[in-house]
Amino acid sequence: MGALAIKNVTKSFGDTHILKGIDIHIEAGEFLILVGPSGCGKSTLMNIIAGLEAPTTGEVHIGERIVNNVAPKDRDIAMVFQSYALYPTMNVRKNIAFGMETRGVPKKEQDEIIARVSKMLQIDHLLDRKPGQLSGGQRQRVAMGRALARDPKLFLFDEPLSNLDAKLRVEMRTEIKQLHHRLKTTIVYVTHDQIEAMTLGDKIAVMKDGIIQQFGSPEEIYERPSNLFVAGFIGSPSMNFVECHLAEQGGEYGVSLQSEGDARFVALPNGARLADRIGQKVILGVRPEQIEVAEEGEPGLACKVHLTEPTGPDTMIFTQVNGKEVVARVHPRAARHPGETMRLKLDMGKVVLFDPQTELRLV
Amino acid sequence: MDNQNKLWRVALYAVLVYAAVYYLLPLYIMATTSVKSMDEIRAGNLIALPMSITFDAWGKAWATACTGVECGGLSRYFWNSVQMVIPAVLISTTLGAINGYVLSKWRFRGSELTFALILFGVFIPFQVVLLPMAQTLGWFGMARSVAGLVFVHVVFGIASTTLFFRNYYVGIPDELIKAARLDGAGFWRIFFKVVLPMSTPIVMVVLIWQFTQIWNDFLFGVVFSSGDSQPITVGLNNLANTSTSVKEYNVDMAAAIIAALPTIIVYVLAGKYFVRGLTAGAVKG
Amino acid sequence: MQALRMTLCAATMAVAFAANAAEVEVLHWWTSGGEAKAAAELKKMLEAKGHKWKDFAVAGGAGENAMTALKTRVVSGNAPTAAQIKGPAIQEWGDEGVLASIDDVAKKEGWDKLLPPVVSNVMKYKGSYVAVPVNVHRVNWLWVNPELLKKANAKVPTTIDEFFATAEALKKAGIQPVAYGGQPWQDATVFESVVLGVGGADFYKKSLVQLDQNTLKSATMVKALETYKRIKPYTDKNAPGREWNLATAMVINGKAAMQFMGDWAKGEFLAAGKVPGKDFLCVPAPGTANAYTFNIDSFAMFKLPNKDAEKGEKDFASAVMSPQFQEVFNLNKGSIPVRSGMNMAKFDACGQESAKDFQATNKKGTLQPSMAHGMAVHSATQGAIYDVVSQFWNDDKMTAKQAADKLAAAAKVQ
Amino acid sequence: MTSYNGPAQYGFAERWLPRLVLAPSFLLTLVFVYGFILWNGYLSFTTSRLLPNYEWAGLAQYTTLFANERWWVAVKNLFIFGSLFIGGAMAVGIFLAVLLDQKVRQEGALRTLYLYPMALSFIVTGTAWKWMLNPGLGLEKLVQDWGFTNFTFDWLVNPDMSIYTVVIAGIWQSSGFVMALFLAGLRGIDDSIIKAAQIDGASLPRIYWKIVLPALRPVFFSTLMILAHIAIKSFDLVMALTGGGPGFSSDVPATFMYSTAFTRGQMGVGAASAMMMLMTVAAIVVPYLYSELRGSRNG
Repeated sequence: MGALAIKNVTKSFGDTHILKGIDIHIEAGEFLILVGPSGCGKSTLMNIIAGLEAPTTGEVHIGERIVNNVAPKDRDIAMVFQSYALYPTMNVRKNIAFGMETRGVPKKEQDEIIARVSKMLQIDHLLDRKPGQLSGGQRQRVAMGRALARDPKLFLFDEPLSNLDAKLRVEMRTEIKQLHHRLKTTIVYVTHDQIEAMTLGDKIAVMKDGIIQQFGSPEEIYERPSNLFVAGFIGSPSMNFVECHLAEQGGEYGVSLQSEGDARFVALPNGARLADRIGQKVILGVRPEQIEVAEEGEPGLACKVHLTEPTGPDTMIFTQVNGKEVVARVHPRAARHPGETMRLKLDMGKVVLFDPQTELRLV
Repeated sequence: MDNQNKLWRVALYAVLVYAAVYYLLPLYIMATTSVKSMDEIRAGNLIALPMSITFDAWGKAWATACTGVECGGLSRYFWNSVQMVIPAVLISTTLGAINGYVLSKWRFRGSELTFALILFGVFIPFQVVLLPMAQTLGWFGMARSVAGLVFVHVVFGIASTTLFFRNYYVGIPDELIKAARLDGAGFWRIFFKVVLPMSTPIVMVVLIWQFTQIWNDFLFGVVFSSGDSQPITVGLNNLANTSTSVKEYNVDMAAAIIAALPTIIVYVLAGKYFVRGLTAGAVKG
Repeated sequence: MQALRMTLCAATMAVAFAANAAEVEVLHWWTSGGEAKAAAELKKMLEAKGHKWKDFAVAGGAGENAMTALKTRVVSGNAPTAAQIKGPAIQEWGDEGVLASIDDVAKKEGWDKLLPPVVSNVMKYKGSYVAVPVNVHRVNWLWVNPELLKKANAKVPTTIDEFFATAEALKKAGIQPVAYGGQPWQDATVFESVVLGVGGADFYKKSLVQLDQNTLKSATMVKALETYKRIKPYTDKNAPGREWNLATAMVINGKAAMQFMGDWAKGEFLAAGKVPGKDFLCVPAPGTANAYTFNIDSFAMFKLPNKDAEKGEKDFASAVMSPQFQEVFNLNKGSIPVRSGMNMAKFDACGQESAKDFQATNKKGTLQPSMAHGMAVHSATQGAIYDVVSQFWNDDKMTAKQAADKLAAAAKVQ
Repeated sequence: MTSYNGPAQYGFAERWLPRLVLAPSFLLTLVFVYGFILWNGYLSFTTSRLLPNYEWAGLAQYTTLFANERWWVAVKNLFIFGSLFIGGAMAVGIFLAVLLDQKVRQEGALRTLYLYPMALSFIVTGTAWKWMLNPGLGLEKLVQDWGFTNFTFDWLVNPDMSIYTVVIAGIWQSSGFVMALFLAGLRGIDDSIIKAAQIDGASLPRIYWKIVLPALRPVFFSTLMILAHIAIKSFDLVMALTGGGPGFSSDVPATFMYSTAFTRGQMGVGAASAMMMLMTVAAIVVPYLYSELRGSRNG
């Protein structure tokens, strides 16, 4: 059974087109991430799902129903806002109870739900405080508690972690994931942070300019990005893009790479599929961890190290290939110092190629 | 450094106190004159302290001075003003709050234009509306009644109250309203349960503002009221103004202070809320 | 909203109720001191006749606020029974078609015989009485502090020349000769007394009443303006904006010797415990002993919705004209009764002289309406003349000739 | 369908309630502000004198108005008064706000003192002001009594200067309010900005002038609008203080309109002058409203 379906939704203000035909479908219990840079339309889409804004055209289905003409309160959804949107004049208990009061939930039931939710989120000692007296993380929990008390068919999270500091953000991320596992609810989660997207989502919709660039599982999106934008947006550090020409050498199809002082031809597995593009320019996308240190005797490209960035478990090596800066993620012990040379090889089974004109992935 | 700092503080306080004197001087003159005797006023320096203090003028201004064929002092007018000010302030503030709420949180197509149109009303010179208003009140049968006066003050108070509230409510995050809507609350429930409890600072500002405006109004008061419903400014004017008879300045001044007392008290007691309310966002945009 | 609707409802009821009661609502600006007491007499008399007096007092700016209030009330269809309107303004209101005739009262009581034609003409609109006069103020008085004059060895002036001689003598003796209040209406008050003194009653009539262009631009008018301006050096520089009664207080307290002002100034002297003829003198303004500029307060009657109210209106008119009221009121206000044949025994010397001169000048034809007090010309013209006179007084660069031309231009303002 | 930038609304209540709730105020404004402006505009083309009439007079009233010297004095005075009053009240208000922002003891009391003139009508304080400014009674006499016999302060009675006394009294009344507005603004400014500038070695006046006050631009503009509308509407200030005098040297359009329309029986001219005033107001306010409108569309 589909939990949420969005069919050809558009949104425009006069000549400004915010959303240009969005199609999304997720199943019950799935965790959908809407990710993209600011201004991509993800928050508008979220508001349309919530019913806080109306789509210009298209349909929104929640469960079995078309909800275009259903008020937010009747859509059986709950939402956690970036600013938490806690009612400043009410204490935590009242904040959580407000929606239940509005819906006429009996007092006794309210108390039970508040007790259960606050215990789950470890905010039971804060129930009599006002939002102003809470820390950012506590407010975040209260906002979630308010949503949980609703027990809705669909949870909406609008950048819920972006106002927290880095450490708290990681903690809360884990908690949200655990909560999802435990409650098996359907969640739509908006973020501009691709790490959150990768760690939390069952399905990710990468958006830009009001269009879904790619919709799929985190693995699909990471490994087979559909275009240059998605490839560059997902992953940290970003994917390296190297311009090169497709060529044939000794019956193998591949590209030639030049570093400062070295050059070699590398073959592409399944390169034969690109036979009709021989001689044309392509963009080679390779993630930093797909660049490895060549073992003794293995073929490798001798690259000059410009800069190193140790992160602890790995060290980032900055070098240059085909005139472009390239980052490689290597084991700290394998790293050389700036000015020295390292022999690097690409994991050609995982690299992706893009058409420079259409920016779409070739294979 | 320390000495220089001290000097700077002394200069600072000197300027502040000097300014305070400038602001207080008219009130000082009014207060001292009101407790002088007429002989002393005729003879002496206006700025000088009174040689002997008498409160006769106060009693006269309140209870026995003539303001027409009646000689009952200002007391009657005072209560007229109270009767007029309270409903006028409450109604205009309520309307302003609701308008501000709609114009900031429930925008619809044309709501911005509506706001601009209402706002322009702040700037209309009131002399322009006297006659058409009189005619309209006549049609409604509200001419020369307290209700008519209340109505006029409400109509021409809406613009500023709406502006105050709207600018304050713009500062309330829209997400709060969204959250409340998702919680199932409707237009009124959001207003009363979420927005209004957050409005204390601006409500104070608007109440104080409207109270002073309406209490001090003379033009509407003199034109839209008649004998037994005239507000205190008209009473004061009648008491202090005379074309061809003897002036009693001490009584005039006592009457002026009596007329001003409620607003002064409001400012002294609630002035900090006024500044606090302005701080809380009334001055934005 | 609910509250508003309720007050609305209550208001309609209140108005409906008020209309059933026979009440007399009178707009006036006698709100304080002796004036208020005088007005209270009227109230008493009407209540004795079984009417309810509804006070509609609006003070300030010589009736400016009252006129505003009156206009809005007439526009709103709620005219008062009567309003304090005087002079040509009565004709203006008559033109608007809102005044009511009280001819039957006037005929019954024989007003035509009781009032001099100069007065009754003003009270009539198209031949019908629409207003009732209350009193007569004489405007062309000069108030004198005799003690100061004695100190300076100067005599009480009767002509313009004597006036300046006296002023000069006072100045030499270190005494401020003239107490002056620099407000437009006071400027005009002094100015018209000077015009009367310089040009005489006929000239006054031609220039300031009939607004004859040639007369206004004539050499006599230039001379009158020059004479007026000659007074300025004998005033103090604090004069602008000063209330008339503060100027009077200067004469009372011996800070200045003389003041041009109407007979209401007497009230100030009396209030300060001064005795006329001894502590202060009232003499006609220099050169005007044989003329009289009058300022008559009157009530114009408005058209009313029902018979009850009309009855009240007529009783009101009758009461105002009654000898009893005329005496009490004018004793309180410092003016004299407008009705002829009154016993003046209770009045003081100034009042008695005023009454005598009123009758005498009436016979001579030198009884003239005061321009400065809205008895002679329309309010718009009057305002324009005020502007010129005040500007001339205050602007030392303007010549008398220029001022005369401006006066002529102002006279065209309708 | 063009969409508006507002929340989606569902059902009769959400869709119509906001409009319905706003409707009374909107209608009142439409009738009692715009209707009356139109009425007044019509009146300015009629022969109305003592009371309104509806006999067409074309532009005659405007011709009369423009030929009237007093009107031009009033217009000139409005410009003098407007610029000095706005500038003065702004300067005094900002100055006091900055001083009060220096962690002053008794700040609350001082603030109330500076603010209280706002609470008083000039109907109430007019006489006291007249006395203070009167050379023979007030300041001049006081200072001369102290022995400075050469001291003169006769602006109230000097036709060339009288409008400036109105400015002084106007500043007295409004500067406290400006102070409150700016103090509110100053309190909203992040302390760390000032600290950062102090570390950079900037002097306190320089910090305020270069950093803090520019940050208060929005306050500046709303204060400007408030003061401008006080200036244009100023009526009882002038009435109580100078009555437009000496002569008509301190007349302003509001007093001019009042006296022509109500005292002198030239209602048509009064209406014409009111229309001129309204156009002035519109010329100032409409651009402001326009920017306000655009601003809130983005907000």
